[in-house]
Amino acid sequence: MKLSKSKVNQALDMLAKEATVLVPMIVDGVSKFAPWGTEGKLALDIVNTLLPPKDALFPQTEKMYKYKVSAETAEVKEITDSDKQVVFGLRSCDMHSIDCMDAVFLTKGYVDNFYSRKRENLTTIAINCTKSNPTCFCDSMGVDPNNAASADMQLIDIGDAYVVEARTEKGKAVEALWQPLLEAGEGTATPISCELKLDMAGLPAKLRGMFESDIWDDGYQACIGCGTCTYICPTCYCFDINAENHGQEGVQFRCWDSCMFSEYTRMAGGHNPRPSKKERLRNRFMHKLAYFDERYNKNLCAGCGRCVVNCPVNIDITRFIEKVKEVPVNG
Amino acid sequence: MSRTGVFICHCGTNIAAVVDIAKVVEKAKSMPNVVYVEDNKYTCSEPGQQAIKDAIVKHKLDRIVIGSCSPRMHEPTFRKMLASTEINPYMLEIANLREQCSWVHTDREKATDKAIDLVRMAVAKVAKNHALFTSSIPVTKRALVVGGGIAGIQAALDIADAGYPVTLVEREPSLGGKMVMLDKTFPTMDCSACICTPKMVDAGQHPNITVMTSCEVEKVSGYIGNFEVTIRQKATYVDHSVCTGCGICELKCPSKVTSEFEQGMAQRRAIYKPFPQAVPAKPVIDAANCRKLNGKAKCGICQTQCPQGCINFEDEDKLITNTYGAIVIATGYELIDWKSIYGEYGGGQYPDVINGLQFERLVNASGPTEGHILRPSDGKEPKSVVIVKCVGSRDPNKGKGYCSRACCMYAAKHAHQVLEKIDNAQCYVFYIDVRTAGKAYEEFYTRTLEDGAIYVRGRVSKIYEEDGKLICKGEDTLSGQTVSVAADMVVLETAMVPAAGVEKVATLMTISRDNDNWLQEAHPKLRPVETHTAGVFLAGVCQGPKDIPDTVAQASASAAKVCGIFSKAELQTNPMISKVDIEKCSGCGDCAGICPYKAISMQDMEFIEHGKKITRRVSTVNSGLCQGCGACVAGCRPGAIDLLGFTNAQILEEVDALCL
Amino acid sequence: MSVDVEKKNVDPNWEPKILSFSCNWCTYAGADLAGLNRMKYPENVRVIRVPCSGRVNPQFVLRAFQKGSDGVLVCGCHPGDCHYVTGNYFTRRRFLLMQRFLEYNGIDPRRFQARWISGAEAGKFRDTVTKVSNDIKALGPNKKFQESWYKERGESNE
Amino acid sequence: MVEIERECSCEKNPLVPQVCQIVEITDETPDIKTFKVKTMEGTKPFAPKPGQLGMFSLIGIGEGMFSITAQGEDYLDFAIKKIGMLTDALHEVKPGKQIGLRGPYGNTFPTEGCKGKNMLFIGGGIGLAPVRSFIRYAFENRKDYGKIDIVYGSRTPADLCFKDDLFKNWPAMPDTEVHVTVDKGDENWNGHVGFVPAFVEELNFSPADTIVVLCGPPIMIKYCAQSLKKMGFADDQVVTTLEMRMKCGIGKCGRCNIGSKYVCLDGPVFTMAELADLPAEY
Amino acid sequence: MSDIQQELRKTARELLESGEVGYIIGWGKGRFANQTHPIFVKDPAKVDELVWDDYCLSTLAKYTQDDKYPEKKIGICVRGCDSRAVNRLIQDHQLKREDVYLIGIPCSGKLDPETNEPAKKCVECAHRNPVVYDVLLGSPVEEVPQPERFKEVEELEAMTPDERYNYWADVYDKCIRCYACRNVCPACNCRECYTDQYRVGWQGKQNNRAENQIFGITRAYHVGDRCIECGECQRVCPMGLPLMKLNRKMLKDINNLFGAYEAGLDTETKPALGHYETNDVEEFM
Repeated sequence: MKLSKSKVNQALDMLAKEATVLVPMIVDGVSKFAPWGTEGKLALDIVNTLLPPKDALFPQTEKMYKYKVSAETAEVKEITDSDKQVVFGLRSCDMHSIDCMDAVFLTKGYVDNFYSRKRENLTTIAINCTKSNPTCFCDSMGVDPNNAASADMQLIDIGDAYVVEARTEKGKAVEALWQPLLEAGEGTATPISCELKLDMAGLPAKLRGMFESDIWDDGYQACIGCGTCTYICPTCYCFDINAENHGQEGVQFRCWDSCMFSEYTRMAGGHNPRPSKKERLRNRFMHKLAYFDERYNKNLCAGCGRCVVNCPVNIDITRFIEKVKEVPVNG
Repeated sequence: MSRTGVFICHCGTNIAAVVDIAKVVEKAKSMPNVVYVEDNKYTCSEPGQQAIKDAIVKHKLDRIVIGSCSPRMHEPTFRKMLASTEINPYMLEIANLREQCSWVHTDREKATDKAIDLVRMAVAKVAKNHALFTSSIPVTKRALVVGGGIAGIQAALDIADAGYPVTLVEREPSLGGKMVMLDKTFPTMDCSACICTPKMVDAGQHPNITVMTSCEVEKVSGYIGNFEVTIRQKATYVDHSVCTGCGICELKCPSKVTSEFEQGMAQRRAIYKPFPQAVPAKPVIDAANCRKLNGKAKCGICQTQCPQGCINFEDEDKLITNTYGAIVIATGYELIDWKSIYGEYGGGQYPDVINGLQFERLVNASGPTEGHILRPSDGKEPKSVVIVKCVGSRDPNKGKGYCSRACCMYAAKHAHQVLEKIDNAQCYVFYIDVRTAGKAYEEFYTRTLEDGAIYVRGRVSKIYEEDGKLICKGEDTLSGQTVSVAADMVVLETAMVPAAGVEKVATLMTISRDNDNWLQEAHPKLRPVETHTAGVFLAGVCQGPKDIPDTVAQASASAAKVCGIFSKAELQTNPMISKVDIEKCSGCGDCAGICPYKAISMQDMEFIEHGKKITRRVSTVNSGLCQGCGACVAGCRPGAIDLLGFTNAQILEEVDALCL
Repeated sequence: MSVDVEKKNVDPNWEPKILSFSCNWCTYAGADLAGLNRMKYPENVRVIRVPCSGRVNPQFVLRAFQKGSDGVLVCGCHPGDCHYVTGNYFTRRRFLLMQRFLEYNGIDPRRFQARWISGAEAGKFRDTVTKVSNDIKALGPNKKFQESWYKERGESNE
Repeated sequence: MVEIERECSCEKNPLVPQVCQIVEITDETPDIKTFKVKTMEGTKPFAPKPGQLGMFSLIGIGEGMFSITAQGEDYLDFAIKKIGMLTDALHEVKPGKQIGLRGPYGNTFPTEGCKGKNMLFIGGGIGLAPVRSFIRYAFENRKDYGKIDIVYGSRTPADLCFKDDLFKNWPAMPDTEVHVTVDKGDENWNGHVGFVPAFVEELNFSPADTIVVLCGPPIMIKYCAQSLKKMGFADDQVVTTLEMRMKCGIGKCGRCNIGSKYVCLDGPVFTMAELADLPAEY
Repeated sequence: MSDIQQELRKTARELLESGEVGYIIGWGKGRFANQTHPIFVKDPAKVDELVWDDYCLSTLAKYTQDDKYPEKKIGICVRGCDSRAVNRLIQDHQLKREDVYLIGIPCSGKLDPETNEPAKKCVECAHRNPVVYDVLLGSPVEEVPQPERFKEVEELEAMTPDERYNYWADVYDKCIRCYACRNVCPACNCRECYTDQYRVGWQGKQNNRAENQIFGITRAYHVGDRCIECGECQRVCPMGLPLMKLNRKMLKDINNLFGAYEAGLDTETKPALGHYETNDVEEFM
């Protein structure tokens, strides 16, 4: 079935009746996934937004539980509200980020209830890419720009309309909702691939052995230790837990944290296992390209290029990958 | 997680009358970390304090909040009480429920809410208090007394008699101040010179007292126990160590100058002793009027005449610096310049309208008229004398608002002297009230009435000259008629005002002044001779108008305070001072630039960072010099330096607690 | 700087919460003296005692607005009269800048005041407090800078 | 040679604490206290295995991950040393205080893997707390294990914790020897004086068929490992626990990673062999 | 442009070979033509990585803070803004003049890599020639006066408090608290920032409007009297927040209240909040 582009607004309005619909928009000059209806320009044409859709599932500040304390007693009340959400206009790299976060928050011994509640209430509608930015390298990282396999529904851009491919119950439900708008018709999009090609073969294993290599001794100095790369990266999921205290009551919340901050691993008493920028940058690249792969056998880098574009001193993971390639194997 | 005890005071009815104590107690029970709340009729009383001590033991408390009067009043009291328990005296916060709540509000419900807020703020702050400990600093057992009047002399004598060295600094060439100018003193009418000059001589000769006349305090730094004071010895052009005080130079000196001591009613020479019984009894040269020194002529007669050769025209000011443990300020007073204010009394154009001190000189045996009351205009004996009281005092719009306390009595004394010295004289005293609040004062006043002084209840509205007589028009409010008296002479009992130049002394000693420029005592009732600067005390009229008995009492009181400090080998410093966390300090030096006491210095220290030995510049605080103002703490961006007792965390807690 | 238009719909029995930092040697003493003389002023001001007005970090003022107070008053000794000699010279500079900076960020100038009140000026303390309370009562509750916890008084906050 | 089981279970939301109560506080040493914790209903909050951790939360102040040193029918024991903001506040708390508790977290000591082996427990200072959970388990199933040696050292006699276990209960156990040393003795201390690593070498244990459980400050672990190597112990015979900054406790927040391992999930118990091939970043 | 680049490489090679300098901080190329970022050249053979082109935007002085106790001098390329940053660090006692060798390069302004128009911070730059250097490559360029230094600030001041509040509220809503503005700023040189001190509790870690406002205003107040107007905070901000409008407001007030002031031109002029005059403006009577 087919959804013509002229009817997209209507389709979004229908969706917006029962759920908040997050669409790529340019709001105040910043491209992000904003609820449909905020004034700003719908931006389905840009490749990917500055701020990824990860805060739909993993908000920058998430309240976990409220508490009341007295000299003796204590009371805790979990915050469980989470409403239905739809993310429309996902790219494959953003869908890859959701896959990675699913692996982290839903598997390995514990399920993070805050995340799982939001995940069940989320419907993902992906759109394939028709062009790529010079900094996109998702296909080198195992992500197919033309098709987000794990999305609930995949829209394929065939010029004036989208071919609707519902894959899961949620996708089918949306398709049913859109029934009046859909027309018959098929079509395929010309597959595209990224200009920037990286050879990732065997890299995770090689990198795991390179902890002591001198590749790390250069290239870290320019980093200013800010959180930009980690906060706009779709797959970064590190968080800190803290309390907002008001006398005898308050809220325990978790919020994004960045391994690039200097006090991220500083322990009470001052000992810091990663004291300088060299160790922190090494840890970030190793986590993206090696550690995560060892644990969840998936690349933690979706190849979206956001960090390459937005790093104020362009610390560039793609040029690092090329440098790793040049290192002789036993290096 | 600490265990805080809250004690709310009724203060009799001062707090309880307006604030609903029960509600405050109820609300306090639910405040964070509070495990015990009690209210008490008089917390500062002995049983009140004992109740707190018992509660500390019974409920294993480790922090105390007291809702009572202002901390400025009883914080020291409650800290002393805690010193005798196992809680550190600084684990205490006081909520000001009286001066800033019950006394200033009327709406019971709102005042109670405010009281609850104030207690909540104190509970929040005390949670972050730390135990603080005083450290000790050495004491220089030498006192400085500024001002050589009776107050300064008495204080110096008492301290010296206690065995401590004293430096007595006097601006004028001789000790004595205003008292030595007087003739008789009330109420005993004993001659002022007879009781003042012996004390001046004692001071002059006391082995422990160094008298420094014609000197002024130039610079003061340091703190209690270690004041660094620089004194400027003004050039006197006479070498007092050689001079025998023979007086030949005074006779021979050609230039005549009006004598300040004689209140302008007599002359003195350029080289002079202010008055015969001066201590030190040696002359000084008044450079402004000495023909040689002010360049008008080549004179120098005194130098040639002086048998000892002590005149030296090249003398210059000398600066002498010394350390002192305590300072007593006794800069005294002067009379208000009535001429520029009260045009209605002739504004100074009638020579026979004089002020109290001028009358004292007239009636004084060593005065310009050897004790005979003669009119300054024509030297005749005045038959009718009018005395006008409260000239400049109790007159907020033209003069001063306050009452100068002593003038009622010395006005009666003047009337008594007029009636006694001038046979069948007439003496009228215009008064608003007669305040005789002293021992044997009332009897003295009734005796003056019996002598025949006529007291007229009313202010003199105008004085003008009419055919040789000074007509004083006024109103007798008791009879309601206007009154006019023709007088030969009028004595105005003018208001006392602080001595000129007291601002400089106050700023040097960093003590503040009240609205009328009198020096500000720490507490009008409880600490009248202390100031807010530890180690600086006040004596006499510089603290406010008073008569000689009160002045001498204050002088001895301040001497006792000084001896209190000197009796201890070391002094305990204020523990609420700044402290640097050298881990957070980046050595930028902003705090050192801000500190008014130069208590912060930047020093290089050795550190191990990432296994490498480095030296890094950090800020260090000298616990003796730091007075705990906290200006550096607000200037330190990362909060590396913090003020114990008022740390950033404590104040943030207070702000948060207030806004809940 | 233009001034906020008065909010008409301020409900009459709303009581503003005003925080005042008072220096221990002058203004706090003046406030005590006002108490000694039984002067009367509105109940809205809560005083935090600090050793010197120089101790007041402008960040405390920001904190007060963030945590829900409707007005802030910083008081100290008259310049030249400071018990710690130069404390209030720094206070003056800091709050000359912070006052303008708060206005620049949208706080109505009347919500933040600084005053020099000496230990003897009990009357001036009462008048300042009365004027600030009335000004802010007219301005209505402050919503700017406030953490949402205080906007909705706790229950639902974003 | 020993595979460490990795399984954790927690039905409720693992990040939200359950309100429990500190029922009893015993002073072990001047800076170590043992907190006995029960649920509000007086039952055991959860059933941890030896070596597992619990996230102890002083609600409103902060949370910290502490090892569960002992457990009984209806209680859990936490031995906590006073070293930071949270522990300072904890040491001022009085019995009856309600706190938040969540867990159990982390893996366990290889209780199954060590069955039939001789056990050498080495503890230093507060390091005895995690080891004690395994020691108590071993004594409850005494027959499953061979000879048990316990070596424990602390700075001064006053700093020896669990004194009644060390000098009364454990020596009385069959085929068990307890060796206690202090860095610096005092007048009424007649036991051994010296550092733990040297003491272990002195006692000269045979590596045959023995598993070593070693916990203590990092320098003690480093030198003990060297002594054990000298005495012929293989790396995978020595098991230790690691001390890292932990926030979530369930292997999600990324805070406690050493290489790809999360100390709170894959640890805190590691064999020396595993530690060797982890990046030297702890 | 290229002859300065040659001279820069020549000077760099001489300095490295003579051993006078441990390493040189300059600019090097990224993957794309418009990507230039700071590089650290230690090996004389690699001096050709140093470039001088239209996209050398980052200031380099703050990197000295990562190597505070160098064995040898550190070579730094300094334009106008970098040299003021060096003065800033020296005056804050975070850097010793003798620890750095300054290669002065007059700069006529750089291009914004995304729009290829002159970068905002260069258009507003009042000191294109380095104010302090050991060697100067090329001849000084002519300075461009900046009469409208505070125009943007005045536009905001003309609004009513509510309008201004809403303007800044939108700005702070966008902030994601990545702290890039703090980490790049030469005036932000504390060892441990107040935001990292949870024990004291100045700043929460939450990302909501109130916390962002506190951070924004506190940082502007902290650096206000020492800001050298290099514009880096605004450039590095991923959300494009107008941070210079905050700093310039502080500088405007300092100019009006305490006399004309530009930070970092020398190491003597004291920052406004570090000292006082007894006859300062009196508004609190």
